[in-house]
Amino acid sequence: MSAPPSTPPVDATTATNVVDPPRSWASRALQALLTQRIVLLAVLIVILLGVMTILDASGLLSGSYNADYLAAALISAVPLALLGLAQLIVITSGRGGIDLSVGSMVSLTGIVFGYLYGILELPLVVAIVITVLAGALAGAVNGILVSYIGFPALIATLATFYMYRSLALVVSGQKPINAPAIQQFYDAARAVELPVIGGVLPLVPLGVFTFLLPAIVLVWLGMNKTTWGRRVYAIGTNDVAAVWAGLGNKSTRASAYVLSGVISSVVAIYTVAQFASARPDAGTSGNGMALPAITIAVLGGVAITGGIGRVAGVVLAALLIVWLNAGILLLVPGNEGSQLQLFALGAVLVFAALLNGLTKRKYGGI
Amino acid sequence: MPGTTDPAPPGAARIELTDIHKNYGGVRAIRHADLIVAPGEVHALVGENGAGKSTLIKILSGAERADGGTIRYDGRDVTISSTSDAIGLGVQTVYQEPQLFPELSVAENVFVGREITRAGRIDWSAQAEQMHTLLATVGLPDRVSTVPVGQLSIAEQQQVSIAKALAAEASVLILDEPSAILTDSEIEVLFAVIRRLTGTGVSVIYISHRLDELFRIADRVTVMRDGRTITTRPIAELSVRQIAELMVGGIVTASRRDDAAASRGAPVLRLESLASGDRFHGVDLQVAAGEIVGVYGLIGSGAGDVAAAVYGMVPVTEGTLWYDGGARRFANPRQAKREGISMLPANRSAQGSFAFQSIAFNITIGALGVLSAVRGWVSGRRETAIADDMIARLSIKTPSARQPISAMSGGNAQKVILARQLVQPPRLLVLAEPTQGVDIGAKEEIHRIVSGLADDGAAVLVTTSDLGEVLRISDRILVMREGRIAAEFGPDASQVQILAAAAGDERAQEAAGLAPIDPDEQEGAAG
Amino acid sequence: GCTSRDTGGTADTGGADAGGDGDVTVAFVPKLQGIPYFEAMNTGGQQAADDLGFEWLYQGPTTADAAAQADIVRSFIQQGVDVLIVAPNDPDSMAPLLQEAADAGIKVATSDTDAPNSVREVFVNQASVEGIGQGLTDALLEAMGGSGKYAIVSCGETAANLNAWIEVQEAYTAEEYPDAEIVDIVYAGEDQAAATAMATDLMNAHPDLTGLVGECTSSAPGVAQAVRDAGKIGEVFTVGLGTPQSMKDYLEDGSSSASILWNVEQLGYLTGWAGLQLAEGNGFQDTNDVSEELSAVEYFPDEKQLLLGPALRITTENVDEFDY
Amino acid sequence: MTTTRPETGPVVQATARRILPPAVTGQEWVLVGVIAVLWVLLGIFTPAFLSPGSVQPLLVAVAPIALVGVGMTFIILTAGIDVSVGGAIMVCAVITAKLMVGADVPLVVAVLVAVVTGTLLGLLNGFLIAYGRVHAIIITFGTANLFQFLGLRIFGSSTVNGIPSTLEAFGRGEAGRTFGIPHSFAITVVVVALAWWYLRYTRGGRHLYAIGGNENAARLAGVRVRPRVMSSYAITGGLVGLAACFIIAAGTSSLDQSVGAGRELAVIAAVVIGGTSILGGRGSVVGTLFGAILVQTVLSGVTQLGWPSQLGFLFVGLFIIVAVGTDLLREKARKKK
Ligand SMILES: Nc1ncnc2c1ncn2[C@@H]1O[C@H](COP(=O)(O)OP(=O)(O)OP(=O)(O)O)[C@@H](O)[C@H]1O
Ligand SMILES: Nc1ncnc2c1ncn2[C@@H]1O[C@H](COP(=O)(O)OP(=O)(O)OP(=O)(O)O)[C@@H](O)[C@H]1O
Ligand SMILES: [Mg+2]
Ligand SMILES: [Mg+2]
Repeated sequence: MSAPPSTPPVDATTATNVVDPPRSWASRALQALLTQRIVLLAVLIVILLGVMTILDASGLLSGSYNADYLAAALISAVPLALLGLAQLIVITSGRGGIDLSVGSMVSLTGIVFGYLYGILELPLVVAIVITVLAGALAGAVNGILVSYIGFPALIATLATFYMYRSLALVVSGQKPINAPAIQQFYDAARAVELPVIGGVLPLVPLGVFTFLLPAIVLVWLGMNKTTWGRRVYAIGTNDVAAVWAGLGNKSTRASAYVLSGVISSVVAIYTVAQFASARPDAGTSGNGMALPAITIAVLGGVAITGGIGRVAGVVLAALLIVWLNAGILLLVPGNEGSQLQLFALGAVLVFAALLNGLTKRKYGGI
Repeated sequence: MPGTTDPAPPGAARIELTDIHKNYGGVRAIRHADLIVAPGEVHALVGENGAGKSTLIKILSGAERADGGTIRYDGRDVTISSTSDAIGLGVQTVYQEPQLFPELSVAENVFVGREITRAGRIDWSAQAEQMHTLLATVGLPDRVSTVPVGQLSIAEQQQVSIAKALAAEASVLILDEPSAILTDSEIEVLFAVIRRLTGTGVSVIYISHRLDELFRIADRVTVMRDGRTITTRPIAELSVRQIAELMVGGIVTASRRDDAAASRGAPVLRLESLASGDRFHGVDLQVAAGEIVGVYGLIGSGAGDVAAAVYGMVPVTEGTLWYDGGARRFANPRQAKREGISMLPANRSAQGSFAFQSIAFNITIGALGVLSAVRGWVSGRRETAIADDMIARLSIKTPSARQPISAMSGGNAQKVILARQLVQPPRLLVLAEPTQGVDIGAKEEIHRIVSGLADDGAAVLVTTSDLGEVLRISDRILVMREGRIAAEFGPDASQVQILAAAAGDERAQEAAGLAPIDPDEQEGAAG
Repeated sequence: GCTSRDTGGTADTGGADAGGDGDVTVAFVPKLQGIPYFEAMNTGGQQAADDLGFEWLYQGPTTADAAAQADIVRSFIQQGVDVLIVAPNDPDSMAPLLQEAADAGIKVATSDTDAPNSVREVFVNQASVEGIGQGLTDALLEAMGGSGKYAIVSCGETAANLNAWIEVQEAYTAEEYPDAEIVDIVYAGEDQAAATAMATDLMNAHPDLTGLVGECTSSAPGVAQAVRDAGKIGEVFTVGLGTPQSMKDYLEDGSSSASILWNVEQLGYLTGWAGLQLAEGNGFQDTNDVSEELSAVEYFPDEKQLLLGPALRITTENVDEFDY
Repeated sequence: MTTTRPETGPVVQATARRILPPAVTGQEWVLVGVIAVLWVLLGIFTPAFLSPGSVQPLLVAVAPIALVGVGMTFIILTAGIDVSVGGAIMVCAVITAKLMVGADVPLVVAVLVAVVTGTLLGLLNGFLIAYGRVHAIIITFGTANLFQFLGLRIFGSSTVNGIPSTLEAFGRGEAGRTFGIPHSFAITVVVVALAWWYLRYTRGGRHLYAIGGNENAARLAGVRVRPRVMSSYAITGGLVGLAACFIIAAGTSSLDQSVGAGRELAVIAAVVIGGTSILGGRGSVVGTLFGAILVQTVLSGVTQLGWPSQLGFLFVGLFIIVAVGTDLLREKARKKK
């Protein structure tokens, strides 16, 4: 292993061992690209957009890869990014943090919402509040199991994944709830034209403004600007040291799972709006929502060992995957198109992880 | 194994490191190091915290790869690119941080990587037999061999690490600060082992900050400073003071705690027949505002547990803890902190540092209230101000408060964690082994800081297994043995008295006899 | 501006060349790709495209998942196809997307599974709900001798069409076969192994059970396999909605008495044909002459439904007529 | 211990015995107890739970999960995880099934092809994890998608129909049993026994525990960490191949692309219920076998009791919490002591 070639020899008489050699802009940019996931993801998104635009211009796509399409595709980025943020919080809280139950919580709280709003016809705000409380409760079960009783998170949330999924089907009598109120609720997710500047911008799904952006801002503030966020990073980095520092590990860790439940219930409400029905398998059909959310989180640079993770990384990862998937559908017709999406996700994940993993050592990262 | 069976010709070097250098990213851990170790010698390696000692021996043991330089073994050029290479050459290492497997038994730990097998199957009885002798050698009782290592104290773990290194036939044995967490009698056991090994031609590289002990064990000493080897000299040519001056590249001054400042205030902490399970019992002690009380005890004496109990980390089962005039029982550190108690934990890496977070994060995490201008919100401005202030006050060596703590040397990391306890000036400061593995200069600074706090009116309780330290900073000294307070002394107690109380009478005579510590030399080292 | 909403008109913004030289493009989105049922529909649709001269596009998700299906529908909207036909995994969730497509000037329709609350212009129905439910019940009870206990192994708990058929089976059994009884309905997902295991459990739970229904293409062979493994061929009879080639073995050894289905390739052909009619603005007649095999396809203007015909009973006699 | 040396004294003998954890862990006893209680209750409250016609299919269903669980236990012992086994099962199964339909291959060849395929996929995982310096869960999330893609491509948008009965020796039918014991389950028990012995009495086995306990320490002690880690994924891959054969044999004569879907969670559930610590360094393969039996018992029991099948997984979740919870409580009690 050799030193980075750009490091010039430094005067040997400096008082401290630590040197911060002046280096060219290009070599610093390269280092950032190779070691920082957020930079890598941003560059990948730019490359994706560039390549697809060129393919589009040369007529190789079956539809135009334009701003309108990208905006429309954001509708699938909303649940993905939101649940990715939920995973960010629980994974960062450490001690093997992970939440496999988010998809089941989406299903279960979606049914709760459907029942309250569609069947009982409660006012929207009341229905939302109770649904979010239900999500918090579902998350609190995970939080108590993990934080106060000491279950490994993977095990506790695997158990509640099974249980909530089952409960959602049982309480709904395995039928979607699609009362008229629910069907009209689609307006909460449909694409909108922004006032004033809207005419020149693509139609962005309303959910991006009503659900995703507020959630991004809140989670970012919480993780970076509050003492609670400090505690989350601290217990995730070193649980024992956090106890010695008097940080109240148990309540903080439990709160991470509660928040994950809350975010799941928000996704549930969004999903009800997007699909105009409350489905008992909304978060669990197909591969479910949990595994893609975890994938997005780790692609976004969240360290599975805890203590490291940034909101921007998760959001960029969700954008990259959603736009990549949308592009593939235009590029490759037929069944191969949706199959190739699997390949692309796997390849991007392995590539990004390997690249950063291997280069960190060269650049002396942690 | 090479080396032991085929000793090198007299005068030839067993190990010869030439022009080694090593960078960690932008950190130049080693700029230029030469080291020549002869067969059968005990070669001491000294230097301030962060001088590069651990890095140098990691290169020799294959745990890290050098960026440049050559390694010769018995006159041959060798490449050591993995720990297996080093082990193959007969280089055995006891690392600064014990490298063990918490879930596995002591016996398994000792034999991992060198299991004795018969017909593909591990020969457990053969290993058990060897364990018997190995444990005796390092002074651990036979029964621990079946105990999972995770359940042992950190000192016992260090002893297991040594046993592990001894289990293989070594030609070079590297000990990185083995004595930092050992008590004096355990050090004697270790020295006996070292003498026996060097007698058979094994070379020992010995790193320590306890300069005085080097004179009893080392043949030659190499001094490192700022990533360079400065000089190698026979130890007989040097005094503790001279070594210290070579290390820091200047004059060392230090003073004993100033007694004039000992204008005591009201008692802040009072323990009345405090007990915790079978850890300790019947402990009475009292700390007043402005007073530093030192508790000295060998490993297993319960001194550390008393400190942890005051901080709510160890449950109190009997007795009363009076704090601030009221009877309290803290269920966890959070409650203790609320009342103005801070504690520096004994195990820096496991209990203290948030490894990949910044220095600023590490300093401020214990006082989120101070960090917030608006309750619950982090103020970046305050964070920077607090961190920069602490970096200046404690002379922490770092280019910026944004560096991760994982990139710091042990001593500097220790200062960062001490700084955490001082952000909100505590009414009672509890320090467990505050200068373990800290170099002589930093140690002096830490002592000065602690004295200053006491002068400002804080009550300070220090538990330590460093005899020099307890003598130097305490206003009053308590000695613990077998979970009880065995004796109490004023600041003028002699080392022999304290050792006698700590070890019990007959062991004390032995220890005192075997350890002719020259108080003047000791004082000289400190200034 | 960043949008081409105002500049490019409606349907064929950017995607104008999707249809080739002025060809009509008909896109079909199945619930799930890779299963014989929908792949056979694809074959039929492609056949219609070749015969009638339009372009047939087919793309399905890799899991039977409403969200994944929605992505594909969105991509077809972006491609500006002329006609979009969907077999929705979740009818309600498809309705808003079909509205979006219609807003973009695309003709929309459903096939195989309806989205009744949507703006779809026609539903291509394979057989009436009654036809399938009664066909299954009749076929099974014929084998069971008109009486006895039977159980149903269904698939996705929320699949709308399966649940509708089950309702018919329940009502029809109670009405027509008073001596027969449905003892349990279980859900195995799209998982053959789970269907087999559950069928086995049902036989153990009800030792007097003499009939099993496999409600979808994965559980139909599953229940037959369970009977075969238990050595109860001739004691326990099974029917199901299985594709012919996957049922062939079981029909031959008697572990399955019959498979109720329809000609899936013809359903695909009809779907393609209906798409073309929509694109060209031709209305549907009460009976339509689609092709040689489909000479009198009924259209129900009230429900806006094309009906392929009565359900088909597949047995050893006719199984080899189908190559899927 | 049976082979103590003649010259060793009683003290050393006793020590040698206690250096290792007990041969059967507390968690295994708990599971045996819970399973026994369940079986007795189900035997009483259902008409035929304890009949061969019920127990045999149950054991056949347990076999592939427990078999892959053995490999997964190795992996989790090293503090790794493999969430790609579902995708790997799909690839192995479709390759083997297509091979059998196309050519009249003997049993041995089919098994060999499946095992080799699985081993290759496992080697890929192992290589990327051991040499790529990336956490196992990230790599295997990635390869899970890649394997699924590969499997779907090989399926080529259709099912594999008319699979011959080459593998029926592993099947659910009469040909799959000897003395009433399903072959696939018997093979699984043998594999579990071998793995138990390997983990307990060989260097390689103990090294897995060491790596999971403290990877860096293992490296410093001269354990060849990377090859060992890589081999644990390769072994899992091989077992996935064999399990794919069991799955084909126990399935119908056609194979569709849902094969293997969601199996990774079932396998991980079996391993963690069996008492293997997800953090590595502690665990046993025997527990994994019991964990798989427990899950299948619950699922089968719910259907046989005539309860709604949707409730099955509610109880699976509850039993995970009960089983792992007792383990936690015993651990806490031991620490207090
Ligand atoms: N893994 C690492 N990454 C970055 N920098 C490192 C790393 N390890 C050591 N360093 C830096 O290298 C220098 C030498 O550290 P080293 O641990 O060798 O010091 P030391 O002499 O052993 O100190 P101490 O007496 O405190 O143990 C220090 O500046 C330290 O911060
Ligand atoms: N478990 C928790 N979950 C969410 N928010 C919390 C939690 N604990 C505390 N907070 C928030 O953090 C803020 C600060 O809390 P707290 O009083 O516990 O810490 P502090 O005052 O900063 O530190 P100290 O423990 O030193 O007093 C509170 O306003 C509260 O809203
Ligand atoms: Mg060091
Ligand atoms: Mg507070």
